[in-house]
Amino acid sequence: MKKRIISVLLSALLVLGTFAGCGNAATNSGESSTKSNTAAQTQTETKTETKTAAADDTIKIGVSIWSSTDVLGSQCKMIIDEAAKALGVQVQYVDQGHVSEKVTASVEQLCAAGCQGIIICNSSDTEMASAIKTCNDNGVYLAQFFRIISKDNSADIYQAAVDSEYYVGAVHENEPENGEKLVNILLEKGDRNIGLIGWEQGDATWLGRWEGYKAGVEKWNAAHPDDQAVLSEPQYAGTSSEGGSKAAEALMSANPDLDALIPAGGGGDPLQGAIAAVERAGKTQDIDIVSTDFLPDLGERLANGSMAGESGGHYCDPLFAFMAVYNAVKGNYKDFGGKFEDIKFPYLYVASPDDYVDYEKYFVNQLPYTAEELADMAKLDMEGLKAKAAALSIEDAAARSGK
Amino acid sequence: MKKTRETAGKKLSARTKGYLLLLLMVIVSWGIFKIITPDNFGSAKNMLSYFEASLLAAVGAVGFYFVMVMGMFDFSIGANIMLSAIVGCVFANRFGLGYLGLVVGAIITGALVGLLNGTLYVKLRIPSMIVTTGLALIYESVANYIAGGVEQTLPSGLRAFGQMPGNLILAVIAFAVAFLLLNYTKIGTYTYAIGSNEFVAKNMGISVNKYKVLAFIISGAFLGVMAVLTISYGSSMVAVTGMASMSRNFVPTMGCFFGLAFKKYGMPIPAIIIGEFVINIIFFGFIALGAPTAIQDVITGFALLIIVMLTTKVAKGEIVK
Amino acid sequence: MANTDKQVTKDSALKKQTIINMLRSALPIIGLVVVFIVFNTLTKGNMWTSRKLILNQVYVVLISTVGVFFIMTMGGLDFSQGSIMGMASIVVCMLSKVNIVLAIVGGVLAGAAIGAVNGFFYVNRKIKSFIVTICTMFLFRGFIKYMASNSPVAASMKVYDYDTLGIKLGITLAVLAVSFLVFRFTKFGIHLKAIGAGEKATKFAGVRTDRVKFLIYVLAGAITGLAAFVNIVKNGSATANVGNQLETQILIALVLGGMPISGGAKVRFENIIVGSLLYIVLNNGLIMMGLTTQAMQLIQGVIFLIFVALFADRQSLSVIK
Amino acid sequence: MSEIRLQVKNVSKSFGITKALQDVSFDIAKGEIHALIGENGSGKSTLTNSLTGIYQKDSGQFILDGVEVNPRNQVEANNEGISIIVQELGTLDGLTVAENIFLGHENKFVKCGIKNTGAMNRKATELLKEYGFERIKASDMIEHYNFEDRKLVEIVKATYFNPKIVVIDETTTALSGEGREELYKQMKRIREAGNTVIFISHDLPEVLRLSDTITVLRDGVYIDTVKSSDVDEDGLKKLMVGREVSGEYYRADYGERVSDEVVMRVKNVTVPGLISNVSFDLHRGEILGFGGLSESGMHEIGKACFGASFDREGTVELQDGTQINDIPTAIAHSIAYTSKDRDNESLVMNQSIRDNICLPSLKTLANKLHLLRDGKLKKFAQQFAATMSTKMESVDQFASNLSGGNKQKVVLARWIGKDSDILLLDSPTRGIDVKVKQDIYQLMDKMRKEGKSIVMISEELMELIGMCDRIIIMKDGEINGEIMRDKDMDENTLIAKMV
Repeated sequence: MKKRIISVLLSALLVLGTFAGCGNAATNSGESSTKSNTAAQTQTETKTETKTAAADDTIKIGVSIWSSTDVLGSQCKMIIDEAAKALGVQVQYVDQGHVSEKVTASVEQLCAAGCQGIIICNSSDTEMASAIKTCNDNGVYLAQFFRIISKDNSADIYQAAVDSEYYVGAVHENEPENGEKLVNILLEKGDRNIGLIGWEQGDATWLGRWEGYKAGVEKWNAAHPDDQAVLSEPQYAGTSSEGGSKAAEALMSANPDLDALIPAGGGGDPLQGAIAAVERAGKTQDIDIVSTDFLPDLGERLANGSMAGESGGHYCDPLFAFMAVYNAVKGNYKDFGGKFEDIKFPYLYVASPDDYVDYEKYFVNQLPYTAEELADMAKLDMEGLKAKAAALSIEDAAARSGK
Repeated sequence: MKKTRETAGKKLSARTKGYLLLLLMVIVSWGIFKIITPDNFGSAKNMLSYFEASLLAAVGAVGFYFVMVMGMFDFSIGANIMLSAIVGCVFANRFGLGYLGLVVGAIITGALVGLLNGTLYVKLRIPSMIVTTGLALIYESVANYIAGGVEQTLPSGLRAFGQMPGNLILAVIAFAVAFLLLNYTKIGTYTYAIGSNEFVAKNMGISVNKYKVLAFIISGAFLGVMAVLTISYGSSMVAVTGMASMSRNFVPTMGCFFGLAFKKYGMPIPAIIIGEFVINIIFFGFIALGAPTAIQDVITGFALLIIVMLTTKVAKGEIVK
Repeated sequence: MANTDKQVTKDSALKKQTIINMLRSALPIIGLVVVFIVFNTLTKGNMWTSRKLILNQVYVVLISTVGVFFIMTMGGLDFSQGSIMGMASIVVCMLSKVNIVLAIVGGVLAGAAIGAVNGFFYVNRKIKSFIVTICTMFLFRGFIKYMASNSPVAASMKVYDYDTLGIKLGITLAVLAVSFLVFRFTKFGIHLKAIGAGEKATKFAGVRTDRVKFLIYVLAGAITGLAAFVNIVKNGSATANVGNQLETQILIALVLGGMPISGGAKVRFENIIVGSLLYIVLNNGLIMMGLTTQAMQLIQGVIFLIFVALFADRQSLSVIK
Repeated sequence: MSEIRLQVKNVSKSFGITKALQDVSFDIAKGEIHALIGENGSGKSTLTNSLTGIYQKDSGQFILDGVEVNPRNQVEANNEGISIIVQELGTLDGLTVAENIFLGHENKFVKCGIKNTGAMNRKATELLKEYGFERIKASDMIEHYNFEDRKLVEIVKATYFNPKIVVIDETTTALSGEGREELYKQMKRIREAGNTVIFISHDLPEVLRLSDTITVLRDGVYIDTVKSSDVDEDGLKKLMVGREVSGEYYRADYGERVSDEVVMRVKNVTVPGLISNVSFDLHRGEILGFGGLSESGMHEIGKACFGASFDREGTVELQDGTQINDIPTAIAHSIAYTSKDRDNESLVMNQSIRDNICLPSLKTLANKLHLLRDGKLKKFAQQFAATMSTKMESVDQFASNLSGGNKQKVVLARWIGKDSDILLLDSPTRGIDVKVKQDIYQLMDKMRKEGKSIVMISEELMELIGMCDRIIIMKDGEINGEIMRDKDMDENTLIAKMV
């Protein structure tokens, strides 16, 4: 009995001790991080004064990503690691699986781990409110990739981002546009019965693409009242291939004259599964598939017609967020207060085997940027960076490696 | 002795009753959707594809049943499937062992995982639920190291087990083996004996621990087969981390609940197979209706709860944990 | 004969065991301190200096662990915690647009309601608690996905005003203090332990065991519902997988804290605090070490198993399932 | 003296503090039915369980036909030619009748790993036919048969391979007339085959009728072995109890008037399948005994009066008119109950003695704010553990570490602490050594004098006769007679009503 009370007290003490600690930490925010992080120090003491440049090797940049181990995730990791190597900075990954509480926690974990900059792929805008707060408190620069805070849907958070001294900006694709493009590829091919396969309910990217698909179909229907196209209710496949397979089969059996499938994404596996299902059903020729995840054997698939088109290459997206944050930490980019850097990232579209040959050459077999190019990229100013991002295309990559 | 004659009489039909019950479930679930959406649901061809889809989980469930009957649990199912599938794929692809590599690799891996689960559980004397939770973490990361963050894709040449008749053959073999083990070997007898009363079983000279480990190995091997079917069906497998593999646990577990519920009818394995089938009928039915996937989960979960409820009779004063 | 067998071993080793037990009850705390010190040295004090950030992650887990702690004390299990958190979060978000107080109440009620569902099937229908809660987990996850299909359920911006240390810490400490008082200094605690240690005898000692069991599930739901508020205050919206795998985190946390899975007399309130802290410290520590995801998870799994192997209380379990 | 089959040599076995067997030695001959008798806790079952490998003896030897045997489990025992039919259920759910019969002996049906179920079922069916149990189907799940038939299956399981020794441990009490005759037939058959039956029973007439030789144990000590032809029941009784029934042991007084004040009135209580239409009154300061065979339903009476039995019909009413329908009400109105199944129903095994004693009294121990203080609980527990002179290290010790007697003391301490006025004691001295028994008897006497009322349910006629003001005999779930306290009452009058 006695030892029990003692142990209770012990642990209670421990908690209170730490709580007390953070109690005073709360009073002057960031005090905690300053010790660990010279770069942020000057910042936190006098918020407005721009920070002194930090030596590269002391720079540590955190990456909060849904998963650094799945297909898309590991590609992102690949290119970021490449850049980090080129610039000689440390990178720290945290997988948060797009679970809100884990997303916000990941920011805290990365700040705690002493990162001076963080790039994040969040799952819902609202998480950014807490993320930005944490970063402000700890004087850590923050940029989004694959995501952007919606200006109209969550205006206040957008404002918070704008006002923040530390929120750098967002690199993002124009998902609706992307969706629309893909749908159009199908419509052009004469498909009218389109099955839709999503991966995660409510995922921001997915919602964006879905919007695009719908818009595309609506426009078409408006334009061709006599020749209507229908888009199915989305089936959700999760991120597993058999999920994709099952969803595809379900759609096919539910709608016998289905002639197109859009496995919207989810890291490539659902697409794989969907294709497998279509092959099983022997409908390879009847059903066109478009998607936003690239396949290892896309070339042959485009040739044999099991794939109608692809948009992708977006695994380079985090690279630009990374560069932006890196420069912010270096002190090259300044005065983010009242600014919102919006870096648009173009999708690469592959609709024919020849397109794919190049894509494979410059985006699969090698990274689109060499170490030197990455180093140079780091020297660009914000506008330059934006331009660079916007410029990225198969041709661009080809040209560069050509020279 | 009139009483016993009655009970004996009642029981004679027990097995048949079980089958009738299952058949009823199939017909009802089929009927409902057939009525609502006659045109795009429930044709013989559809039913077959529903059944195919249900095979995967059924195979895993049948194996997992051995563990469940003994009253133990396993949270590493998902991780096991993932790991086995990836290893199998690596054997088939990288080492170019083809089908042999795929099947053997997966099954061996599965069995090894089972062995590890079982041994740690028996040796450390920690509840299986806990051990397997911890091990699931480890399996996931191991799988990831093997896969190297790249999805393991099965070339279309090696996907015979993803479609008729390959998947059916493999599944049927698996079911047959399970049936054999359960009804025609000591293992089956002892599995039930241990599940029923460990102490009496001990006194009968059954080395309880040995058979517990064995159950885990069997379960693991079957999950290996499930892995083969899964990757052949979906054609690729990615090594997720952060307990994401847990999401694969539910469906086979559901099948097992069916099995346990119908144990008293003396026909668990058919119950598992048909149970998974019914679940799939409902699933596809809802898609035919165009209902959002989420609602399907709700219905499935609910249906399962009801079925378990109806098949467990409330014994007064019984202690349930 | 089970008991008598145990008795023999017990009595002979009684002396030794009392010491071991004393040690065991202290071990988690020692473990926590050690791990904490280790990481601090490894990260050159980084961990201590950023304790605020680390603690910011502990609240939700800490609060919701309390409920599960009660459930496990009486030998039950609850895997629906994640879904409870999810549903409650959604309710909180919706109501927060009306009025914050209402939101808090709503969240708590929503949690309690789901708890009641669990309790009903578990207590009245005598279905094993883990079967019930696995089903409800799936069921309500479906609801959550449905609610969040077209966009995350966003809360009003007002909630962010409550994202202050005072409130989060306040709620957490309040929950801890109250539950500690109740568990440690009222008959409630003794009843729970007794149910865990021997339900039948407890019933015969005049405890309305069924009522208690039901109420505990409701309570656990309610507590998690409260945690949902803290969660939303921080995240501002509920996405499709809000609260995903909370149950696993809780389980791991409690086990790390030295909680005997079978509940009973050997549980200690500090299991909650120590466990949750240990869990969070471990996570952050490993991240600070700059390890890759796979490596982190591998280490986590191993440490988890080691801790379990050390703490697991094997005496009070006649049969380990 | 025919030749020796089994020699028991200096066998000892103890469970923790209690010495269940102390240096027991005796011989058992071939081709005889050898009865083993003694009061509960005298070590009969412990001995046979050690012989058949269910327990491991601490020391001593069993020598079977001149060879020492030391089986580690029943299967090994079977291979030695020893089998047992246990008191409680020995068949396993989830298995078929055949599987149960051959559990542990599958190998003779296994060819290259495959078990030939067909052959097994055929063999089992043959056996069942042979025994005349055709109605039991070998391929059926055992759950589908009732206790009676499952016992018959056990008989087959234990005897089909005609073992040298068959132990039959208190099986008869569980069986109806028909089943019992069946068993007797088998026993005789075994004897004819020149093998030996070790027969444990409380039913002395049965013992005298069937057995050739009788060995008496008392409190784990060997007393004597006699030819059943040379003794009568009284003789056996004396050997079993070991002393003339004396004042110090049971209560001394006779002819005391019991007050007419009724504290509990039980009206037409029926529990389906167990007891039917039982009615009686319990008076202030009375010790009311219930006797009968263990399956007579008497054990349910305690539960019924305590509000613990399920779908009970009829009423249990207290003086003040309160109806007792659930346990909490019962306890609230100061009714106490100690179960025959002490380890499961009376004590929370893996819980401290402290909590076990305090459990029902927590309400009164709590202060105005419903808060409890450890110190207070501890003091409370220690106080009443002391009044019962419980042997223990501290009240923080787990109940599971105590000997049977001390467990019972803790249970009683709990109810004394609650200061209950009506005590329902089911087999209060079951498996308890003489010393503790005496304490308990004296305690009961003391309580009686304090005007508390006691219902004592027991299978031990001697203690009923010794302690009760009134004894009600149960038979087949119904009251079959009532006997008032009387100096020269002997158990024959009771037994007459019991069987």
